[in-house]
Parts: sequence; structure tokens; C-alpha cells
Amino acid sequence: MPERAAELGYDGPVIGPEQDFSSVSATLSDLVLERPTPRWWYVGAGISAAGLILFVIACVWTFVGGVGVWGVNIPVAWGFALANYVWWIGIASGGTFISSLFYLIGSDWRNGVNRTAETMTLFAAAAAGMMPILHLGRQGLFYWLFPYSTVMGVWPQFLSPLLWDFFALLCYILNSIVFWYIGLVPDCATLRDRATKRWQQIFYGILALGWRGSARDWHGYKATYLVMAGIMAPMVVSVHSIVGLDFAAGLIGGWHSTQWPPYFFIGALYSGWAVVLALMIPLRRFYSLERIVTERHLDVIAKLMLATGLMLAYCYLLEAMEPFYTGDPTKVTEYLGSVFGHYGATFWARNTLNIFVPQLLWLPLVRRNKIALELISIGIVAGMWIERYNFVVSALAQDYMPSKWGWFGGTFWDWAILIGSAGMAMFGFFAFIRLLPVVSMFEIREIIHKRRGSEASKGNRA
Amino acid sequence: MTGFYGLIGEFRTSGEAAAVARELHEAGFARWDVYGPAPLEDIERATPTRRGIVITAIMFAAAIVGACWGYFLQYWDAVIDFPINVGGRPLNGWPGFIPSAWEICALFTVYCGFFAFLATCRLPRLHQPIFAAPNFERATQDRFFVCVEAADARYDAVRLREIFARHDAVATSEVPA
Amino acid sequence: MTDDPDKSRRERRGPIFWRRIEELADSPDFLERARREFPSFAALAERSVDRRRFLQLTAASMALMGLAACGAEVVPRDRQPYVAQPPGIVPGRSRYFATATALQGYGTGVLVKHEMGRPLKIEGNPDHPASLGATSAIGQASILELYNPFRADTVTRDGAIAPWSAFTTAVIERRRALLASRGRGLALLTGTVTSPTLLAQIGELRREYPALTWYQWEAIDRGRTHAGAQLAYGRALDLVPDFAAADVILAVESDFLESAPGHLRFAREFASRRRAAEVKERMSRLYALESTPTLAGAKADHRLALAPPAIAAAMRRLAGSVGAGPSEWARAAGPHAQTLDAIAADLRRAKGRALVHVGASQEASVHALGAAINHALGAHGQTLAMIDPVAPPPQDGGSLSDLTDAMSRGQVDTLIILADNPVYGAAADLDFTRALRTVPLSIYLGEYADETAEAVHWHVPRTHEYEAWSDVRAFDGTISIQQPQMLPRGERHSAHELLALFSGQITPDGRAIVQEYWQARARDAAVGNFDAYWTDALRAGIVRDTAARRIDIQPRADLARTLESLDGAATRADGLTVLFRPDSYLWDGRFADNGWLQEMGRPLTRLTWDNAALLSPRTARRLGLETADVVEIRLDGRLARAPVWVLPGQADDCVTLPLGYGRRRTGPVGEGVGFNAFELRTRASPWHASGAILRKLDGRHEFAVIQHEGRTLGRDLVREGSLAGFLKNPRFLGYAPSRESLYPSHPYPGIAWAMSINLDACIGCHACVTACQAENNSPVVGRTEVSRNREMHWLRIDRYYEGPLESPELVFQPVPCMQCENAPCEVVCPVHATVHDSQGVNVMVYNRCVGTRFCSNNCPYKVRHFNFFDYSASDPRPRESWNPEVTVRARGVMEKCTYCVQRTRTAMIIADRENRGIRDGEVVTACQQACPTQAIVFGDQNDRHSAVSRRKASPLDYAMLGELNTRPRTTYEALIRNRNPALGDPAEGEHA
Amino acid sequence: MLGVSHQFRRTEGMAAIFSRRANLFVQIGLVLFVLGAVCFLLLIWGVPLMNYNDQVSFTPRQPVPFSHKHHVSGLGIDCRYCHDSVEYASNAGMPPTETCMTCHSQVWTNAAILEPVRRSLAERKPLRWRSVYTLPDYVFFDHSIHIAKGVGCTECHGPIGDMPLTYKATTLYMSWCLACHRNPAPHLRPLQAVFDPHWHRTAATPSGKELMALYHIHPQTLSDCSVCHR
Repeated sequence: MPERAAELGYDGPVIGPEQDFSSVSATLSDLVLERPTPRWWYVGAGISAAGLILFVIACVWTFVGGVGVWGVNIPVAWGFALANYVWWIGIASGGTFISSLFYLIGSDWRNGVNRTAETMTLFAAAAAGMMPILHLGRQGLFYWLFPYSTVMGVWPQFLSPLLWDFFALLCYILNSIVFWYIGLVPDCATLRDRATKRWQQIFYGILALGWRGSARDWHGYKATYLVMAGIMAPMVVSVHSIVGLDFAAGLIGGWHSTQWPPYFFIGALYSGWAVVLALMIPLRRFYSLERIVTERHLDVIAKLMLATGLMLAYCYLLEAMEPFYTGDPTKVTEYLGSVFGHYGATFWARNTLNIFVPQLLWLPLVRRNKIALELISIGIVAGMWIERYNFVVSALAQDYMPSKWGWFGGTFWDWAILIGSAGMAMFGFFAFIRLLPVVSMFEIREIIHKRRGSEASKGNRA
Repeated sequence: MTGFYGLIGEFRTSGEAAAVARELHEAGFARWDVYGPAPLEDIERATPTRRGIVITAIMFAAAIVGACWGYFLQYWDAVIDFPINVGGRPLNGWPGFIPSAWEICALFTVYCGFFAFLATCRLPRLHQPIFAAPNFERATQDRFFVCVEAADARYDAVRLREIFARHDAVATSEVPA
Repeated sequence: MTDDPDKSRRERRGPIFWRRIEELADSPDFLERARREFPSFAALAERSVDRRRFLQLTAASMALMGLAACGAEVVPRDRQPYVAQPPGIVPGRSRYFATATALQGYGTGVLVKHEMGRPLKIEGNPDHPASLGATSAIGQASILELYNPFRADTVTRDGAIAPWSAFTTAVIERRRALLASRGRGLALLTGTVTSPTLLAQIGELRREYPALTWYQWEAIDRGRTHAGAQLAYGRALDLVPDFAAADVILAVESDFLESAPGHLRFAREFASRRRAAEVKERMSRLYALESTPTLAGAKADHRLALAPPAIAAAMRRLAGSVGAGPSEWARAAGPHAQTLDAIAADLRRAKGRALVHVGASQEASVHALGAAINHALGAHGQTLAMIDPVAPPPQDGGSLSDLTDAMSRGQVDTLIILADNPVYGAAADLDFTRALRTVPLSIYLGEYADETAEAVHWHVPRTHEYEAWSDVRAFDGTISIQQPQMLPRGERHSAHELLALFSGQITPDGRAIVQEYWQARARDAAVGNFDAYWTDALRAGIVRDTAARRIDIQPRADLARTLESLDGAATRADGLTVLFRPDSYLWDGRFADNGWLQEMGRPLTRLTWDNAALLSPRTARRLGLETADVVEIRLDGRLARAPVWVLPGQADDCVTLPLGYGRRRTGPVGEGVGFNAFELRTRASPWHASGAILRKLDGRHEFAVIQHEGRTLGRDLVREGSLAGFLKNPRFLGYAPSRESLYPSHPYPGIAWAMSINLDACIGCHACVTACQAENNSPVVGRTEVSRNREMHWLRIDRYYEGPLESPELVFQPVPCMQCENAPCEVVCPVHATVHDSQGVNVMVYNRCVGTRFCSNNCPYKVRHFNFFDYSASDPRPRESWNPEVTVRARGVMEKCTYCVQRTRTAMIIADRENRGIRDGEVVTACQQACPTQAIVFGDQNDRHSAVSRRKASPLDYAMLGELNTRPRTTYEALIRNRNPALGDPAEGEHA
Repeated sequence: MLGVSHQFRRTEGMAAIFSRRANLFVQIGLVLFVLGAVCFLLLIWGVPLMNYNDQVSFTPRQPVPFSHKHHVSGLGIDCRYCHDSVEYASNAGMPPTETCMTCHSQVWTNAAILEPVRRSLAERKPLRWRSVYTLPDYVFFDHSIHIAKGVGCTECHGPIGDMPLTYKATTLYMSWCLACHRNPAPHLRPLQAVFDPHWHRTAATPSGKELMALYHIHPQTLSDCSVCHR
């Protein structure tokens, strides 16, 4: 098969032409069912597990010591936790959006990456979901945000953007689980049917729920999935817009602006692309999936990432224009402070990583260099965190009252939470790639079928 | 009864299976189905069903109910049960109720859709009679199967075998009940 | 400073509060502290835990996190009624008792609020001439001092705990010997004494021991004021200025707003002529000449920052100009001539209504010049009165240096120290400590086991002022009886009791001593019914008609000649001039163990938990120094290490060293905070010393500052104008509150609580902030937490600089919660933890708070504070000292100013019980009550006749950040500066 | 592509993985899941409302088995005889030992049951009563205003006049407080009846509405947070 790789270029098909139903089923299932766990997996999962342990320790320390162990203060009452939150939820939203929107518009390359994107969504959303709870002063009472009132007779305050956020995140995580799982059911059936070990048969059998692949079932399946995708696409837009509203609905000079919802969403999409690329490039190499996740995939995503990056650049320009357009001294000071002041380094770091460096993607040479692509993607992921950090912190640090200006600096535990949450998400992802097919098999079969059909019709005409 | 679940034919391509399905439909068979590893258009066209519209309708209804409940929950809590002056805003601050209502709407839609899908497929059901068909595990990999249940009023093993064979069935066998 | 030699010793010595966690983990007694901060976690570390135990503890911590909402949840407690209920005690109702506090020997009347027999809060005594109902920051914090668990409470002999009886035995033995020798070798060292009883007791001792020598010493004394009067009038005098009568005031590094005896009254009088909207063209004008910024300088309409010799020169020029000195003085060349002439002209114009007030730090010659100018301006009898010194100077012994000499010569064999901590505060060139160690028997009566207690044989713990009977005179001579507010804990005794022991009383009783004195005095004065007289004195807090008689006295005839003969103090040209100044709150260090005072931002530097070498921006630039650099100060061969703080408004080439820090031994709060400037202070130059060399050392100092940015950056936070402009157009601010909104306004038909703060009146003294802390159970968070911007004061006083930093004008702006009607904080709270009540107050429900902190983010005024750690639980003050009317906040909840909701609600309940409305003035917030200048007014703005409505009707009324449409209930009256038209706007720069 | 097998083993169906019984288990599992979810909801809503949690009828053991029934209903002693600050202070006041002894120095002077009271007086040590009604520290309740506004003792303390031993009669939940603060009318009575443990509404009693007007009660201000939380 490698000798046929030459046929697959960056403008080639999204699936190796030699691939058929059997080869796809066999290739992808056997990664999970037959293939012994590779050494790189132990290395990666081990590092992630170390991160996970760090996360658990940091969480326990935060619970026991209180959020005071972080660097948060007055005026900067939100620090890493909120930056992490926005960042993670952005990555998650990007994944869902790629999966749902490109399903709706029928892009066939989407079928090669949607499983990765959705899985990454799940773990990123889980990491995101931890942050708002962790950052509470009294974490144990987070359930007061539920509309639950037995002995107190008090309800939550529904006008608070945080409550919108709570509902948005809760519903989004719950929906993402179903959206991810429903896509897995037919693949689990394949695994069940190919499994030779008893535990595998039972494990995947239960996950497959007894799926038979009946045409009528498929019909209902497609209808459900279509409507779900139709709900999920606007939902992720709303979720990240609400995250933007957490800030935009506030009164803080640097936050009070209508542009944050789209700004945040574009950033989310951007980090979504970057994470998908950053995960897919090593994954297809280590799992030898070059014939299924082709270079065409990478090229398309890289181009889309470049386009999103330009949109983000436009947002950054708007961000720069607004303070001067309004002439509000608070906004001007805050903006200048974030550019040249105490947090200037983060401002320039984010511009470099998110805007300047990705311009290299204009060059096909760079787009086709997987190492460069990987590095740029990782740079964007980091750059997006820095952007969120700069956004959250610098606006708070220099607000209306100069007398109460004050700086924030992350403590060890702040970093532990950030790095630990990444460890947690990555550990989840590593577990996923050993247990479940990394590419949606039945959706690849659909592409193969479609391609065969079109070839056949072409053939007929000829 | 016959003691069999039905008669099953195994096919290499979706086209063959779809052709069988069309013929079965035209012949007026009711209790039959096509099994395959992906939702493919030709089979879909050949297999009449109303499940899609049922599920979509259920999801639409769920969306409406979810949105209304989401709004009402907030309205009742904030206006009727616990009216309190928050920052000088009106009690029924409806623009602020919309985001949560929408999220609840989305939650309802997706979950009702999921459960409706499971219900229409009668899942989860780990044991299915059809699993007893020889080679059926390839239905989720690369082969297509058409099975007519013995309970069908027009069930006629001889005629069915003839139809399957005409469409190049790889194998035809009886599925035990 | 990086390497602190005392640090490890401190760590060993016992609990240190308010440290950061990283430090905790390093120290050997981690467990001890961990137990306090995280009980379950400590238990974990303590035992050798198995996994099961770990899980239990973790689960318990989690559970506690959820359940331990605010303080304890519902924990059934036992109730113990009295066996016999004392009359007057009603559970849940507070009572007030009058007493007085003393500083430098001068008394200020206070009322102590009691709850179920516990003293809880200090208020000013409206009947007392030095208080008029107000208190100072130190006065407010005295209640914390009372409850300080680290005050000494056992007698020690050579550092070892000894019973009181051993001490009395020792005294009785010594007394026998002393009686035989008629008191030879007996020396008494006191601070400034105004207590009539104590004076009488000393008199009695002298009769018994004719050879007794009485020395007097205060680390920070008012000797120069008296010496100045001596120069001017030929005798020591106390001056009683009347700032309400003065149209033009010249403050010469004056302490009349911050620490001069009677300063609370002076501030009230001063402010009564400064609230522009009320007094209009009668507004007084204040000039200030000073080397280091004072509150008076901050409030001045025109201010000159001058080094000490330049102040003397300026005073000579002024004296020459107003006819109080040779007229050639008025023509002498010198800087700022134009300004000084304009001041002189203004003073002359205001003849009879002008006043010069000279601060205690100034040379006697400057005081004499001030007296001459006052005389020439006709101030006597108009704006100034003279009385005999309230504290009579000692007749024989003399100063601390005399005592040191006597000790070194072996002439003292018994020394009784009643003065506060002379070992710490003695002049550096005195070697007092070594001389002290040669005394065969030394006895020290001190509140803390401090540096002096360490150097003496016997340390007897002194009672707090609220634990003992005594009496004290105010700045005008009025006497107050000090009555104890609770029984002293441990073996604490008062000075009266100690001296009585030497008079042969074996079980001295403070009450009896004071009462006997007053009985005798009442007999002499023939007051008739002593009990009524006594009760009235206790109840009113003053003994009536005891104010000193005013003396009509003329300056010495040869005053002019004397002044001429005075040349400026000899100064060395090289180096900087060091200015030793008492700290605003720690004073001479005696309050160093008071967490409230340590953590109160200094009005001008905004520093907490630290002192620093204060330099002017220009001098710092010249020396290549900046804030937080560490320098070595060399003065006459003595060295000190200090961090630098660049202070705009400081005179060039002057370095101010605040005293009172660097305490080696006191309670754990105050030990090792800052550097000890006493180590550079000598007998000859207690206030100013020239020739200091600063050398920059490596390293940076980490300050705990409450305010980082000192300028308004062109924002309309503080609105201001000139008096002339205001009189021309009272509505010059053009401020009109915005009423536009997408939503209809919420109606407030009943009471609408509101507050108005007058920026003209605010002098930045921080009495209100301390009062708020005392009233509202604000915890002390400690140095590290302050440096992380986590201080918990609900009310802060922002200090802004205007104009060039070399000669800035200062503004103080108190910022409590604005109680916005359209509160941005409320809208973002997801759990209804902060909402409005029907009086329009933005209430904070601690027990509902989950701690998202969004409210604080969304507060444009940043007046919300968060319990990042369990500050209240780690505060060492005992449980019984918290105000039971206010929730003690737990970890993880937000808190903020509530307009003293406990006071408003109590008043509303009382009014409601009687089915009547609230009367104006019935509710007074803690800050308002403490404020010496009545800058803060609180009340019902729906009542058109209330004081707050009248204030808000002022054309100067504006809402800070009103453009955000938050509709604050707290508004400000704009600052008005009464500029001398001849001088223009100093904000545009002073050019001499 | 190492280890990938294209070989398919022909099998005789997969019935071996799950037997027909598996479906039953799944159904049982589903039912249990739904039941579990319902139970969970019932639990989180119900447990706080259970008597286990609200401790109504909690009757702590007291040093002296004091009977309100005997003293109030039997002897007709007014509440205020012992709880003397109830009309003018937040705290109703617990009687000092001397109050007990005003009578018990004359009657039942040797009763064994009163030994702790006599000992308290003799040793000048207070009696330690167990608290029956305990509010959290962040709730500030004022007896006097309730008395002044016609809220009878029994509204909160239940049939205190008929209690041989004092027990907790109400939940003291915030929702319970709010129920009255939002709608006080049904809980009001004429002032002269406030201390009557057996009072009940009669035809002649003014209506709750009239009493509210009489007492100047405005319920819209009563549910302000700052009424109780400071």
C-alpha cells in the first residue's frame, strides 16, 4: 500500500482509492482489537497520567486551601481558571462545530476527522467544566446554580451571565456526549462483530446496544443525526457566545463590548482546528492511517485554519479600534495597558502565535510540511490560551478606579491546574484511541460508496 | 409456527440488496429488512419507512416543549415565587431568560431525539434473533443481507430463495428463531 | 529585605499569623500552623495515615466545604442564663460607658460600647472637648489592643515567670531599705503625666522618699512646643488654637489634623470652615510649609515643600513681612519669595482672623517665630488661647539622658519605669540599656514583654487603659476619669497600683486610689454630694469645669531681639537631612502589635506593614534610586538599612524615616516589621538630622501597598474647582445624573438610605476605615495577603496626586460601597447572593454566596472584598471580641460595605416597634460616627429635610462614575480649593 | 499496516455473545436506571424535607425537666415572667436561676428534681440548658418586633403551653420563615393575644388584613434579605 501513496496528493481524494468496506473495517477495528499497545502510547499516556495526577493534587489542594492558593486577588478576581475555562470550552466548541457544520453542508473530508474532533470536544468540555466549579470560593455549593430550592425558598438568579453559562455548559456537555455516542454505535457494532476476545465482545456489544445495521434503523439514525447536527451547530455558537457574554455583559471597560461573542466564537473555531490538526498529524502517522486520513484532509484543515486566523485578525483589529473609536479613557488605558503595559508580553505573544506565524500557511510548502503544520497548530493552541489570559486579566487589572489597579500573577497551583487539566484531557484522549476507532468507520464507508457510485456513473457515461 | 425467524440472503453489493428490496416491496412483503454496514442511498430508497419523519417530529415537539419549559422555569422562579429587586432590573427580564431557555431547548431536542431513535429501533436489545444468521457479523463490515421474517403473511421460502438467487446472493439460509 | 536575621527566631518563637502557605510549608512548625488553618489537613499530616483515613479526611474536607457555610451552621449550643441577672444587662442590647484614652499623656474622651458585658467598640464622647464624638484610627483600634492575646499577663523576674506575691515581697523589702535611706537611689521614669491622681501619688512618694528623683521621657514629645513658648513668652505654655475662627491658617509642618493633642477637635473646627457649599465665601484658606507631607499639607490650598532650614528662613521672611520681626527679613533673598509674600499679605489682610500653627517637630525658634507672627496678627484671644501646660514639667530629675548619667554613675539603685519602652525608643547615642543593666533593682510596668521588659529585673504587665482606673487631662486641661471596661486578665496592674505599693499599700486597689484622690479633691472644692459628683463624672466622661483657665500673656518684650539672635539650626551642606517622624498609626511603636493599625494604609504612602525611607521624586532621581530599592543610611557613623519609597510632596534632599517599626520584641504581629529608625536618632537631633548618606544596596524590597496607582489619569473620579469659580457659578460642575434606562426605574417608596461624602472635609485620617473594621468584623489578612491585593477594608481612602509629582496637590477620597440602584454586581450574581432591599441598599448575603467573584469584577468602584482564605478564623483576636451583630465571614465568600445594615435594621426595628418613622440622625454609620470632620453624612434621602438630603441638594453633589448609570446612593460633594488669587493654580507648577 | 487481517472467518452467527436473557437484563437495567434517577431526584428534594433533617419534635434532655404545660397552662404564669426581654430586645431572655427560686424557695423546696436549680444558686454556677431552637450565626432574629407586630409565641414555638417537655415545633427552614414573611396575614393576632398559648381565631377577631394595616406591616419589604441577614 505505501507504494501507492504517490497517487494521494494534497489535492487528491479524501480516501485512498484502494480502500473498500473490508479494508476500512479491518484497518480501523484492528487498531483497537488486535494491535498490541504500542510503546509511544505508553509514553504519551504516561505523561498525560502524570498530568492527571497533578490535576487531582491541585484540585484537592484548592479545595482544602481555598482559591486563595491561586494568584487571584481584587481587582483581578478571575485569573487562570477563567482563562482555562474559555480556552477549553473554545477547543471543545471548535470540535463540535467542525463535526456538525461540515456534516450539514455535506463535506466528505469531514468524515475522516469528525470522530477525533468530537472526542477532543468531550474531554475539552470536561476540562472546561471543572474550571467554573474549581474557581468558586465555596466549591461544594456549586449546586446552588441549579434551579433547586427545597428548604431555602431561594432560586438562582437567571439574569446572570454565569447562569446562562452554567446552563449552556451543562446542556452542551450532555448533548456532546450523546452526539459523540450516537456516532459510535454502528462502529461499536463492527467492533463487536470483529472481536475475538470475550471481554471485547461484551464490552463493544453493550456499547453497540444490539445494533444490526437494518436499513430502517439506518434511516431513523440518519434523520436523528441530521437534526442533532442541526441543533449542535447553533448550540456551539450559542455556548461560546454566552461565554463571550460572561465578559461582554459585564461593566468592565475592557470587557463591555458587543464584539466578544463572535470574537470568542471565531477564536474557539480557530483553536478547534489547531487541536484537530495537532492530534491528527501524529495520530495518522503513528497509526499508519495515511490512506484514510489523507494529506488532502490536512491541507483542507490548514486552509480553513488560515481563513479562521484571518477572521481572528480582523477581530483583533476591531478590538484595537473600539477603544479609540469610543474615546472612553478607561477602554483606551486598558487597551494600551494590555499592549504595552504589564501584560504587553502576552499581547505580543498571542499576536505572534495566532496571527503572524500562521500566515506561513499561505505557502503550500509550509502547509505540506507536517512538522511545520504541527508546530504552527501547537503554537495556535498556546496562543489562544495566552489570548484568553490577556483578555481576562488585563481588563480587570486596569479598570475604572486607578486606585484599585493591581496585577495578577499565576502561582504554582494556577499552573498546576492548567497543565493538569491538559493532562486530564490528553489522558482521556489516549484512552479513547486504545479503546475506540479513531475514525468513524461507517462514515468512511459512506464516502467509499459515494465515490464508487460516482465512478460507476462516470464509467457508465464513458 | 415455522420454528424459523426468517430467510436471509447475503449479498456482496448494496445494489444487489437494493434490487432485492425493491422486488420484495413490489411483491407486497411487509416484514423484511435490509442489513448493511452503512446508510447507503440505494438501499434507503428501496426500503420504505416513516421513521425519519416520526423522529424529526418528536424532536421538533421536544424543542418547543424544552424552550417553553426553560422559559417558564425562569419566569416562575423569578417573577412569581421569588420576586426580588436585582440591580434595578425588571423581574421579568425576558432578554436574559432567552439564553438558558435556548440551551434547555437544545438539551430536550437532542435527548428526545436520541431516545426516540432508540425506541424506533427497539434498542437497546443485545440479543437479536437475526444475529443467529450465518456470517451475519459481516453485516456491520462489508456485506449486505436481506431477511424476510417467517411471520410475514406472504412468507414463501421457495419464492424467496428464487429471488435471492436471481440477485446473485452469496448464500441463503434460514435464521433460527 | 531578603535576609532577615530575626526571621528564624520569630519562626521559633510561636505562632505567626498571616503568612503565606509556601512559607508555612518551609517552617519547622508547619503542623502547628496547619492545624490552625486547615484542621483536617493537619490531622492528615500529623498521624501516620493509612489510605482509609486519608479518604475519610478528604471526604470530610469536601463535606465541610459544602456545609460550613458562614461560620458554623446550625450547631445546637448550651444556653447559660445568669444565676442572678445584673441590673441593666439585656441580652441583645448594647450599653455605653464613658472613659478616656491617652496618648502622650493627653486624654481623648471615648464611649465604649458593651454587649452582654463585653466591650466591643469605641466611639467618641460628644461631651469631651478633645473628641466631640469623633475618634482617631488609633482610638478605634484601642479595642483590638484590649483583646490582644499577646499582651503580657504575668509578672516576670529576669525573664522567668514569677508570682505577683514575689514581686510585692521584693518591693516591701526594698521599701524598708529606701525608707531608711529616705529614698536615696530611688528613681522614677515616667512618660508625660497629666493624671492628677498619679501626680498626687508621685507627690506623696516624694514626701516619703525625699531623695526620689523623677525623670520624664517620651519617645515623641512636645518639648519643642514648650521650648518655643519659653523663648516667646518666658514660660512653658500649651496653645489652644481655634480653627473655626481662623480665616487664613498657616500650618508649619503642623500636626493639627493628625496627632496634636486635641486634633480631633481641631479637625472638626477646621472642617466647619471648609465645606464650601455650606460656608461659601466664609471658607478658610490653608497654607502649609512642610518638609514631609502631613495631612494638613494635603488639605492645604497652597503648599510649599521646604527642607527644615528653608522653613526657618521662610518663617523669618513671613515674620518680617507681617511686622513680627526685623523688616529686613522680609527683603532677604531666598526661594519662593513671591509665594511667601503673597502668604504674608493674605495673613496681614486677615488680621485677627489668622492663625499660625507650628508642628511639634519644628525647632523651638520656629515655634517662637510662629508665636511672634500670631502676636503680630492679633491671633491671641481671637484664634489662639494660652493655658498653663497640661502636663507640668518635672521639677527635678530631667530627661532620659540625665537618668542614664545617673545610672552610669551608680547613683540609682532602684528604678521604676512607667514610661513606655525606653529601651526601644531611647536615643541611639545614649546607651540607656547598658546603664539600665547596672541598676541593682529595675522594675518596668509595660503592656508587652518588650525590649525594656527584657532588660529589667521585674516586668509587671501594665493594664490596658480599658482595664484600669485612672484619670487624664485633655489638651485644654479638662479631666476625664478613666474607668475600666473589663477586669484585667492575668496579673496586670496600673501605674497607680504600682506606686501605691511603694507607698506601703500591700494590696493596692486602683479604684480606691483614684476615688480617694477625687474625694479629697471634692472636699477641697466643696462639691457637696461626692457620689453624685463622681457618678456624673463617670457618666459624662469628663469632670465638669476642669478646663484650664486661659492666660492672658504678652510675648517677651525682647522677643524680636531674641529672634534676631537665633540663626538657623546648624546644618551640614553634605548629605541629606533625615526627618524622624512618628508613624501615623504605630506612633512611637507602642501600637506595633495592633493588626488593624499595621494593616491600615498610611494616608500618604498607602503602605501597610512597613515603613520606608521617604524621598522626593527629584532626590530619588538624583541618587539613582527608585521605590523598593534598598539603601543603607549612614548618619553620624550609625547605619540603618531601609527600603526606599518615593513620595511626591516630600521636600528635596530630605529623607523621612517613620519611627515605631523594627520592633524586636512585642507580640507576634509587630515583631520584625519594618526597620527601626530609632537606631539613627540621637539626643541632639530628635526630629531633624543632616548629613545622612544613602548607599544603594542590592536587592529589592517587596512592599505591601494598598494603592498602586496614585493618579486619576484624567478620569472624573474626583471633581473639583476653585472657590472663586464656585461662587461665580455654583453649578460649575455641570453634573446632571443620567436617568435614562431601557428599563423603568425601581420605586423606593419608604426609606431610601443614602450617603454623602464631602471631599473638602475629608482629611484622610482613616478613623472611618478603622471604625468600619471594628464595627463590621473585618479580619486582618497580613502582610503577604495585602501585597497580593487581598486586604479586606470595606471602606478605603484613595489618595490621588494632582499636578506635577514634584509639587503635587493631594486629594483624599473615601470610597465605601456606592450602593448603586442599578447595581452591576447584582445582575451578574448567579445565586441571588447580592440583591437590593426595599431601602435601596445593595445587600450582601454571605451565607448565600458561592464565591464566583463576578460581582467584584463587575463593580466599577472595586469595593468588594473576598475571603480568599479563612481570614477570620486565623485572626488571633478572641472570639468574644467580634461584633455579635455582624456575621463573621467564612472562607470563600464576598463581602462589602452594607451601610452598617446592623445599625439601620436595629433602628428600623425599634422605630417599627413604636410604629413611627426613623428620625433623621437616628442611624449613624460607623464611619460617619468616627469621622472627626463630619465629612460623611448618612440618612434617608426620601426625607427632604434630612441632613443627607440637604447635602445632596448641594450644587457640588456628584456621583462618581455616574456616567455608567449605576445610580449610586453614595455621592460626593466636589472638592473646592480656596486659592489665593495672587498665587494662581499651584497644580500648574511652582516656580520660585 | 501491520497486523491487519482481511481474512474473514465464516461463523454461524453471533448468538453466542448475548443470550436471549441478556435482553431481560438490559430491560431490568433500564428500569433500574429510571428508578434510580427518580429516587435520586426524590432524595435530593425529599431528604432535606424529612424529619431527620428538620428535627421537628426534637426534645433535648434538660438539666431540669421543665414543663411549660405545668407553668403556663397549669399555673397561668405569663411568658414574660421568665422571658422578660422578649418585648424589647432581640433575645427573649432565659430566666436567671433567681427567677426560678422566687417561687421555688417557697414551693417544692425539697423536690429532688429541682436539685440542679438549688445547686446553681448555691454554687453561683449557671444552669446549662440545651438549646431547642438554634439559628445559624448568619440569621439575626428579633423577638421584640414579632411580638410588637402581633405574632404569637405559638406561631413559632408551637403549642408551647401544652408541652410537658419543650420540643422543637417548627422546621426553622428559610422557606418556613419566608412563608410567613411573604404572607403574614394568617399568622397575626391581636396584641393582647400574643402571649396566649391557647388563642384561636374567632369570628370577632379582626382579619389578618385588618391587623396588617393596624400594625403597618408591608409584606413586600419583609422578604428583603437584610431583614434577617446582616
